[in-house]
Amino acid sequence: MSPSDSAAPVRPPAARLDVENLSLQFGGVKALDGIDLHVEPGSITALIGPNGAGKTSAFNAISGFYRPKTGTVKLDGVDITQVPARDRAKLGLARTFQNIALFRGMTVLDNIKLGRHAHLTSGVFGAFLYWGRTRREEMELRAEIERDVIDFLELDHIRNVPVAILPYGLQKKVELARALAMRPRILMLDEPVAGMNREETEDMARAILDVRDEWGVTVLLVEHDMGMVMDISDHVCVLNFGRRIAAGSPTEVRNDPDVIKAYLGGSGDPRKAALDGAAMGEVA
Amino acid sequence: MRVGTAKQSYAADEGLFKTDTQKVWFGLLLAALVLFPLNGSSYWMFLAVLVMINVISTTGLNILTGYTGQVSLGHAAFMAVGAYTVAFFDGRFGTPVLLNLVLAGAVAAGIGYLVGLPSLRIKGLYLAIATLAAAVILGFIFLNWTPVTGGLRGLNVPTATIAGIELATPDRLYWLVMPITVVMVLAAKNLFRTRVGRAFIAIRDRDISAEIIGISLFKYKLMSFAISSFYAGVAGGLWAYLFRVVTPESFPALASIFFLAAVIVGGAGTIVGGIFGAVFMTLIPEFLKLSATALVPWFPDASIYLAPVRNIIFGLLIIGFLIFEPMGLAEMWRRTRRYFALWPFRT
Amino acid sequence: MATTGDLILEVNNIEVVYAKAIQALRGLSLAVPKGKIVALLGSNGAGKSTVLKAVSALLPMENGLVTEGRISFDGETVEQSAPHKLVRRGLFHVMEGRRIFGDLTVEENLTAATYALTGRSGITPDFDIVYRYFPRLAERRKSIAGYLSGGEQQMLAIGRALVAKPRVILLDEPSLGLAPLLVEEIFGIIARINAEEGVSMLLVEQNASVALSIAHYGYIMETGRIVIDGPTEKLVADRDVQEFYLGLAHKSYRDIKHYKRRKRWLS
Amino acid sequence: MTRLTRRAFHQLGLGAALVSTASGRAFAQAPEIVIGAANPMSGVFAFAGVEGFEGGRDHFEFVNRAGGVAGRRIRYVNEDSGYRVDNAVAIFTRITSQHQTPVFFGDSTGFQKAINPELNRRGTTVMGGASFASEIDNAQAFPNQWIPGPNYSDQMRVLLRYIAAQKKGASVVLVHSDTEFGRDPIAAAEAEAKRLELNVVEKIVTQPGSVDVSGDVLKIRRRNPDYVIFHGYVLQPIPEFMAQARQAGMTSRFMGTFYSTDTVLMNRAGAAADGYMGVSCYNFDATARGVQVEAIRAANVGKTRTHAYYQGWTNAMLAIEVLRRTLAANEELTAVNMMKHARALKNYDTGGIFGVPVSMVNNSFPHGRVYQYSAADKMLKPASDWITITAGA
Amino acid sequence: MAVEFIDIVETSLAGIGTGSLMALTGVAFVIIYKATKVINLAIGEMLMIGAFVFYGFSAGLALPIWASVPLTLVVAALIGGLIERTMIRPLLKDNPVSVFMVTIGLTSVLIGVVELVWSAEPRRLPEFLPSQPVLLGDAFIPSKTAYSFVIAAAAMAVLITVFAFWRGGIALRATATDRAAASSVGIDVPGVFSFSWMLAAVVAALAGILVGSVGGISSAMGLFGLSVFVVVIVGGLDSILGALIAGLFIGWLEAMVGRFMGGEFKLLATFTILLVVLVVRPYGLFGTHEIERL
Repeated sequence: MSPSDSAAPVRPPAARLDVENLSLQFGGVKALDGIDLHVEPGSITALIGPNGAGKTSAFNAISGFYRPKTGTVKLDGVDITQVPARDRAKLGLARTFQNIALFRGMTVLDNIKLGRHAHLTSGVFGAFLYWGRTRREEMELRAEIERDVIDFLELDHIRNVPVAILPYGLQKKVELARALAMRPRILMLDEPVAGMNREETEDMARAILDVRDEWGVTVLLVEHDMGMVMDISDHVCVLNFGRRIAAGSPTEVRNDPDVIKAYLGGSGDPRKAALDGAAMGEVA
Repeated sequence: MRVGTAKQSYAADEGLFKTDTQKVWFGLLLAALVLFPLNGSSYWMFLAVLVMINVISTTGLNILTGYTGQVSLGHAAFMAVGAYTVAFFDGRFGTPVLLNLVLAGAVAAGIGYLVGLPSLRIKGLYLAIATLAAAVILGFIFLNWTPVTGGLRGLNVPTATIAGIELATPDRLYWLVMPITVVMVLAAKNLFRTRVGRAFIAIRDRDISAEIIGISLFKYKLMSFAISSFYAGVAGGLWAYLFRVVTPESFPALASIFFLAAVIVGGAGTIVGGIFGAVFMTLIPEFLKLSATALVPWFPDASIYLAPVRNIIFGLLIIGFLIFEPMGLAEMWRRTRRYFALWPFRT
Repeated sequence: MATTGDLILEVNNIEVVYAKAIQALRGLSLAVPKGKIVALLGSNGAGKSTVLKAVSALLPMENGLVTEGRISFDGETVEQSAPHKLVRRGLFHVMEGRRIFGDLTVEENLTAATYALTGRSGITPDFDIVYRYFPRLAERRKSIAGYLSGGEQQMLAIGRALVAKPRVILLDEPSLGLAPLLVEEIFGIIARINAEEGVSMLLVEQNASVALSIAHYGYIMETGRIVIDGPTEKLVADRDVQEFYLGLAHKSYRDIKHYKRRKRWLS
Repeated sequence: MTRLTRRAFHQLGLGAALVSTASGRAFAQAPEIVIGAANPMSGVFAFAGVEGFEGGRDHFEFVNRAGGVAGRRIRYVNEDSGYRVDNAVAIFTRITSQHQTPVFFGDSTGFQKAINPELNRRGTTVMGGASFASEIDNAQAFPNQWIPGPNYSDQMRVLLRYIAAQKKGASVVLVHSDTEFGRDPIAAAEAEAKRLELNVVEKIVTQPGSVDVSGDVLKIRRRNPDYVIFHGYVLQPIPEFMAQARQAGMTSRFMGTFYSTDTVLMNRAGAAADGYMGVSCYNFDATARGVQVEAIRAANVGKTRTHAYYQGWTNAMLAIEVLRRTLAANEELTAVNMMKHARALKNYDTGGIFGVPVSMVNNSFPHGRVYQYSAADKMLKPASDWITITAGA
Repeated sequence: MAVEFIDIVETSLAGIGTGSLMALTGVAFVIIYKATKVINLAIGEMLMIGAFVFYGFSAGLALPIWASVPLTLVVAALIGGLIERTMIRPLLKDNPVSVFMVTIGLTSVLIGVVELVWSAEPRRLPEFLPSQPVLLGDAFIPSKTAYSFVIAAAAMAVLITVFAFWRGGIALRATATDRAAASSVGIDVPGVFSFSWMLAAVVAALAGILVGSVGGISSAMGLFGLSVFVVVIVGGLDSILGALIAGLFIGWLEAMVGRFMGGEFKLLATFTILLVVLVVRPYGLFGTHEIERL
């Protein structure tokens, strides 16, 4: 028997996310300043912006790690702003991290299993005995993960390897796998291709598209790689200095003058400007 | 790399022992445990019982510190709670031994749960110090709650009696302690095959992302404290049956450090490491003492001068392991096994 | 590009491994000629900062190790050197994220940098040069550095380098988190320092356009190795560079083909 | 580099293991009598443990030189307990499992209480010990143990009776440590003081390991009691306490029980300890006569020995006496037989160790005498006659 | 029993005297923590070994005080450097719990060394402080308490002045803030580590001499470190000012509790305070609150 011969994965419906007027402060410094963001069910939406623009802060506020100063986060129209981070997982909100947040001491398989933690029910006494319901539950979990996640993302050859010794690209993929094991309705990916070469990036881009298509999940991602973002997203939102400066289809955003300015800085030549300034300084 | 033992089902891959070799080894170990009393020396039996009590307690601390990443400097105080519980119930009401041991674990677990509460706000070494403070406060209670704890005089513990058989000597107590130890160690091993154990490790490795994937830090940190204290409580209860007297001075602060050292020397975060650590740390002072005795014919005062040397060696062992073998004896054992697995073809 | 004698810094085919397991650089080489600014560009996580840490010997502090290759500063190898000794020899690393001492005042930060002058006779600490390039720091010399704005902190980080009178400065992402105008100002000053003080620079940047605007020569790296290099003019004209690093069009990721899935067995 | 040092580290471990396994060989079994002991050779009580061990050792050498007991030599097997109960239990178990051990010397109240059920169960070993705990002085609960002197409560009674004889209605402060040892005789002392119409004006409890006494001196300075009695210390804070009390203008006399009165330590303290009074059952009088005291002097030329040494010697002497009487009666060396002879010790002449003939009452020998330390002569000088505590008197 | 005002004053002064020694030892602890982020559980034993070394010079070799004290401090510095070099530095990159455990092992080693060389017997240091009691108005202060307070206060004043004005103080603070950045500006970070351990050992040894002169010395005197531990947690692990204030406070508290409730409540009181502070302000009263970020 082959592990992948079973029924199709359980597919919860894709979720809609609405963020309104989100603000966040760190000791007086405004990290986010009234962000609006609307993510359609089943879309791939990208959040982009230069370093320090507030993308990750927005992510953390949406996933419940930071408590926003103002604003609301709604999942399918339900206000979840006050819901603690760990309970958002149960609602179908899964995410990955910019600096990989896997459990380094555990194997790939255990990491992925952990994604399903909130959906399991067995308690501590069952765990000691490893009998009856606990045993059944663990077996089902294993079968399901093998079928839906490990096969899907082609991680079978490394399932028993401790994550700490995997290369960066694979770690990113394991983190995606863990997020998928959470049976997400909306998947939030924080810089999924950072540090990857072209080939690895292609692989990940493909995986993200497949996840959306086959799992029917809404995807929200933060990414630096403009090329990839513009290619695979349906909708792009641009942040700069904690504010939203543009939103729309990739083509619209690409041609937005504010976006070009934010990314490319001024149009002048700093060296020339500086040397001129110096010369003027000497005169003055 | 081991040449593949291909498995036919996930159940086999999720098994307690993943290979036949492991099963054989476990069988041999059980046989050794059953046959051990044939050695006939009550001294060795005493040591064996003490070692196994320490194995239970160290495994408990390993669950908390090695697997969940919460350092505790108060572990011995939970053992004391267990010991007092047994002394109180057996001495006062004459309740059955196994019930007393379960009560010992349960009371210790309850108190462990309370002591774990600060872990929700404080972390790492600050938490370690909070547990130290808790241990000091528990010590004060042992000393002053005279109606229950017997105050400074402590409590005497009746002989453990099961089905009319008095387990008065280590030789007999062995048959109570050994099965309990085996069961509790296997239970701990099972724990880490399930979601509960995985949640513990997740909290150790990265508590923030554990929270994000839906693990309640509140619930699992406290659960880890409670389980760890349960083990300590049962170990303390058995300790009470072995020594038959419990006083406020039975479990000094130093004993907590002993268990922490056992976890580290054995290898934190592996069940086998906890066992190695407990065995090693319990036997090392005995071996050193034997060494000192052996030197007496040449140095009549050896026992005087080697006493401080024992302290020094004890400390150097902790330091040495941390510097040179931070993964502990468990890692040395793994290397040895790998070496012999490949033996004729060395790499 | 230049003969060895003209090179202040030479990185030859190095490999870097973190935590004994994760390979970060694979056979990377680059060179910095005396008196020039060399830009090292690449995406997040490509290993740019690792190159700088390898050069300044700060890698071991992050559990990294140069396993292969050779790095020489002014003709002498740096691998066995302690980082503070390198600084005292004139190689100064302005680290990513500025890394100023937040509890210390501006002046104390500069004083800390005078340790770079230890063992170099005849050089007296000169804070005025810092205040000349960054007059704003002069006004705030008694302020606690942690309360400075991001731009001022970056100025202070570069100011510390000035106090150290280095022969080469490694600059890691000086534009990080700064407003475009400020980026321009700071890069302008960097260019001035290079021109007036004759300090060579190895500049790591994500913001390719601003980096290439002041650099003389550029390298572009991906996952631990150099993929393209050349004088700035050549790079800016390069189609690939335009495509990938300056944000212009390229082949779509949507068109990547699926690999066929196989059935798999437990191992 | 790391690999090399790691190897060295492993070799170190291997070496230690080899040394260990080479040891533990039992020596040829002669018709010896083995007497076991757990003494604290390290830790806070090492000062007493080492002395106690040497006292026992010297006595057995003395006996062996004279041909042993009924022709059988004594073999004394001692191990360091570190003053820890579990260590001591392990030592007891090992020594008794390797040798037939009719007599074993315990190191502490904790251990002697812990091992008591086992002693009673076995009925093969009797125990003398370093503990003077009042609780152990109970022939019903501790039928197989003896105390080589008066228990702590009786020591207090000796001091209080001396005080009552010196000054009627004197005011007394009790200072004791917060340990089982320290709290042992306090209730009995208060009762005795009441009976003697002495006035206990303050009780001070100190933390074990606490070294700063200035607060405690302040506490009693204004009361300026006639007597201050220390109990439960290994001397450490006492000279300092006295020095500070003198500076503070107090005129009290300072006293202490057995372990709080140690000649060697007081010699080290010097002038600060001058005038300190302590109770002891042993005869430190340099002119004392008797076989045993003379043997002690012969074994320790030029050395000053302490209470603990005398206690070790006395335990050994009592053990030998009990063994001799049991063997002489041609009885088996069981606990019952041995204790029968022990309890038969009435008006026993201790060869000068005690100044008076002693009798075993319950498990102890309730005789004592107050000594005063003279810093000039570096010795304890008798300050009272021998006082015997009899029930109710 | 009526509590007299003078009683409270005297007890407070005595407590502050002891507290100054806790504060001094706390400062030694903080110096190590600031520079190397190591929680040194062996601080009490470092104090002990300092006291014994002083005993060795002053009583063993019968050297005069003016020679014994500097010699002790020099030896203490060497010991501190040796500990840092051989036991701490190899582990600095590892997780802080390992280093913490090393200091526990160190505790055992130091006690063993002292017992090996000097045996476990308690001893008294030669008298070197004036024995005239000090009277503050009506309040009586034991002479050793008074003089050790003065010496401890002077030592702390010197330390604080040095850290404020000497360039090395800046190096230490810079290293404390950011090791890599300190290294990058040319500060010899390993050198700073060694120096901080040596300095801490010197300060601890000075405290040891004072503590020993008040209450005698023994291999168990490291227990003093337990109270110091409470002091630094309450004050904040990285705050010298915190150690100062918390030291005086804990010393005062212990004295008051000992005087008016009984000695058995001292540890209970301090550890309860410790627990409360840990839960309410986990980083101590004056410690730096490190913001945790993703």
